[in-house]
Amino acid sequence: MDTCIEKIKAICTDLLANGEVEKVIGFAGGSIPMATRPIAVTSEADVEKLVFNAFCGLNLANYVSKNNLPKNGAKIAVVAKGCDARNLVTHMVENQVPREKVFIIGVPCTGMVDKRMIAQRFEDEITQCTQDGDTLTVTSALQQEVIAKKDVLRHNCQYCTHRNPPVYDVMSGDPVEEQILDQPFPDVDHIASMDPETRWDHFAELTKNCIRCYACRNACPLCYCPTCFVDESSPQWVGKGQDKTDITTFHFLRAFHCAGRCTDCGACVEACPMGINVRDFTRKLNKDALDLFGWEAGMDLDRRPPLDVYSPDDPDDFIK
Amino acid sequence: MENPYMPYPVRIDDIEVATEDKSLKTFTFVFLNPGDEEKFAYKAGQFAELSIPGVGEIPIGIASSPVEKGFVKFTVFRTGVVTSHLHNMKKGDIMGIRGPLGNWYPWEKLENKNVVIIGGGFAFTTLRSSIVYMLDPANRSKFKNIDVVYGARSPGMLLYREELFDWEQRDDINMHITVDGTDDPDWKYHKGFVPQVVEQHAPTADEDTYAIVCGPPIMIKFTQPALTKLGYQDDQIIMSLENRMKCGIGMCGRCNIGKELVCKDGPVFTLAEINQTPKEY
Amino acid sequence: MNFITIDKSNWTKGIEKSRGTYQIFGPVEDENGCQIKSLEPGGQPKMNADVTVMSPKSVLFPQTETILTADLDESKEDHHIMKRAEQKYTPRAVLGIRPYDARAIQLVKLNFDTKDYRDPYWCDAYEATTFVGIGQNRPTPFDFSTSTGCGPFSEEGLDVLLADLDDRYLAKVLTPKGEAWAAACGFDAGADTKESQVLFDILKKEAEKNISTDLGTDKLAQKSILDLYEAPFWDDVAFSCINCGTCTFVCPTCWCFDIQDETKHKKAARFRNWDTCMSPLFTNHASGHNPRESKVHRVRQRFMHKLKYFVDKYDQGIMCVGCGRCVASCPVNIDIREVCTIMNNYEKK
Amino acid sequence: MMGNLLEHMGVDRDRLHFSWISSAEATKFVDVVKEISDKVRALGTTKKFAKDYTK
Repeated sequence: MDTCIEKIKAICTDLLANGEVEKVIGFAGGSIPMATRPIAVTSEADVEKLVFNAFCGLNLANYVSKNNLPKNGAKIAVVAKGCDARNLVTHMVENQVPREKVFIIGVPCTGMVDKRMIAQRFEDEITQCTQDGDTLTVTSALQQEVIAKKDVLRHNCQYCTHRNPPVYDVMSGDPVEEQILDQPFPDVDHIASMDPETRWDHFAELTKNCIRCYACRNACPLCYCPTCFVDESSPQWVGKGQDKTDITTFHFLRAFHCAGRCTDCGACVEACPMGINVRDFTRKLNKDALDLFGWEAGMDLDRRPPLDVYSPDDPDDFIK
Repeated sequence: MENPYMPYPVRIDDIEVATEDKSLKTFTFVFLNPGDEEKFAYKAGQFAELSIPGVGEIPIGIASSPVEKGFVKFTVFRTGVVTSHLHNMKKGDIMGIRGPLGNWYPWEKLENKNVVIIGGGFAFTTLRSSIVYMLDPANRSKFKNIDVVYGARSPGMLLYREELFDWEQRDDINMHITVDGTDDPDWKYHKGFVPQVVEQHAPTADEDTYAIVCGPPIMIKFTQPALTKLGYQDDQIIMSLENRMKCGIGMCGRCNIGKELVCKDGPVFTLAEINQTPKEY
Repeated sequence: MNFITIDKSNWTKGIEKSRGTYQIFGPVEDENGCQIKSLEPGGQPKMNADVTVMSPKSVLFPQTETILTADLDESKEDHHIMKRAEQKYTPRAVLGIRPYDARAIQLVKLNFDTKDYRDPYWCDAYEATTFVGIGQNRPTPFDFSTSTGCGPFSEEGLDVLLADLDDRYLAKVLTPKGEAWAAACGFDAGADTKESQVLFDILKKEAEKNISTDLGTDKLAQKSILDLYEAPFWDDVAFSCINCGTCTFVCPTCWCFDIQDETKHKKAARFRNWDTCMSPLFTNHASGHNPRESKVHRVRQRFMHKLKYFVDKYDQGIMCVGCGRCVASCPVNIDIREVCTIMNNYEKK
Repeated sequence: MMGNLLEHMGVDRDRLHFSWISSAEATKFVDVVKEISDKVRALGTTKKFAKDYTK
């Protein structure tokens, strides 16, 4: 993965030089330790700004929508991990973006790291972080640690089974080996094993610090509705204050709107300033999509999503 | 200092459908507490928040005039949640009014001047307030010539029709009423858009003439060049702006154009002032 | 002005004693980082806490606050007449806040306490509150408060400034409110004024050395609003923005709010919530027209407000105290330090 | 899936009901509504997803 960046830069330079793409959406280095910043590169000179490392945790499919496609014949290129590519496919399956407008630069991904997990190992604020292959060297005023990337992988990356983009125009490296998991959803199973009251309390505790900044929604490539249900005033579906019922309603409905569409890319959790694992909601839906329909989102341009089509053998035991 | 979020309780005293398509209604309110009317002392050009408990508030220009006592009047276009609710309310219902808010047309500066009032559609409310104020016997002598250009889509969409036709009969005000179009063979007034009527009939500018403009963005856009052609300087063109507002007292932060808050520093600005700010309205 | 020595072994006892008079707020740590919270008896502020994710502005300006209520039951005498919601404004003390957060409250005061209007909710809470800050011997890497008119030992807006001297606090009591708080805690061991001030000066100098960011803001005031507004850099600044409200919600100086009504059965409540200029809804007209319809408009509004409109309007510097919270929390790493530098150095061609 | 998620969040499954009723099946509609209201009434008041205005 770490040699990918040179290949990515070479691909981008070519694409921009021959005019095949109008811009490349990728990651640039951040202004603080462990940060990256989505960037649109439009000139060959700016290609040097691109980086790819263990901190590219947002989903760049979020920067491609039907409103920002080039008007002429040109395309947009996107540097895409497995999950970014799956969300681009989801955009295409949902008729948001035509396949021919997007050039997918696939990146075989070995996972992104959880910054909070790293920060927790430190007494004070981190001042520097460098990555060398699978090892991170993290420094603060009081301590320095060398950390293996695999020990601080984000939860969604630990349980990722599609590290290689299923659809791409060019790959920037050799595919990595996909993980085979005995238990793909242990977190969901754990919550399911609780009694109903404990489950309710779990979700109440989970969302208690929510400030309704909507970073989870806005970081999500699935949330492209022109007016979100929380912003609708007529009818007003949900109150706008900090009442816990309104907060729960927001999280429940936001998650449900992602049913059968979520790729578990983790951008929502990455974006949350309050460290809320909102994936506790969406993971349940992902598990059901897999168990009930054998479906994983964004894998195939030609298959319709299960909640999009009726099939006589759809499970229907819930209808009474 | 009083709680600026606290509305004065009022009773709806009268509701009048103002236009033929019923999208506008004029509400007359009476203060429940007699002392509140005095506290609500306002000048033509100001606005207030109409406040319906449990529904919300909307900023609306005051259509009654400071010289009219015993009531306040607002003409409201049905568009959002609060205005729709208000349109369904009935005489006798209790609600609130918070204000008066914002600045007003610069009446001190306009003394001994010619005043040209230009309005379009349902943005005629504070202009009505201004005309009634200027025509009041106690005030008429403070102003020189008064011209009014007012246009609407059709005759039935003109606000305050009876008053308009009364003013038309007077010799101390020059009315130029216009409609975009009409089938009425008896229509005695102008046909055509406001900017054209301004260009043809409004007085040319001299240093003693000021124009007050209030209307939809498209009308404002085309009226400006017409006025410029007639010789008006940017500081002789006075405009009233609208933006989304909540508090009305300059605190909630959303209605700014540059560093000016439309609710508190405005809504009345000269074109010269607006030219110094980002046009975020 | 006087100095008091507080032995740390007496600290907890003093705080508990002050509960007779004060409701206590302070930083506490949970799995999501540090937050300023109301502390129940026995709960102690974590005085050496990391910078809190959210600022203490919520003590005076809760994210959701009921302002007015009304009864809609027409059989009642006063139906549909709004009344001020009942709140308690008994004394409260906020302990362990950072000096820049106290300056932030002074900047927010410019908005809520004006010559024309006084926001009674904010002002009443402000008057009831005593601010006990703690000097930062070791400012965080994100701290650029020395560039924003304060610093790690700034006194502005504080009633008491504490210096952490390992086994004890040296307290500089700055106001009568601060004196009352110290008395309520029973902290009365006076310290030599001259010596103490020297010590404070040394600590301040040492702490300020640790702040490496020197942000230029000197040229913002002389630029024209329209030049900055029309500058070509905004598209690049805004590209990565996802228009969440994080930066504005974590900001100690962002004061914008929304007013909403709700009803249940025959009761109506009007309350206000924090709002954010990042949301398209913030300026959307009922007609559907939106003067700030694109994210570039909204990102520009945020920075223009903080770094230009505020500067021009109040002549108190920028509307930023250099806490670095927005820098640390922004999901896409938009950095106000960079934007400020771009604006400060911008020359129209 | 919605039902499953609600149940996963700790909401009682008996409070959520799905039926397929044609606009012509008035009797079925009445029966179903009656059945659900009886069932929910038996479960008692819930505090989940219910706003508390007493504060």
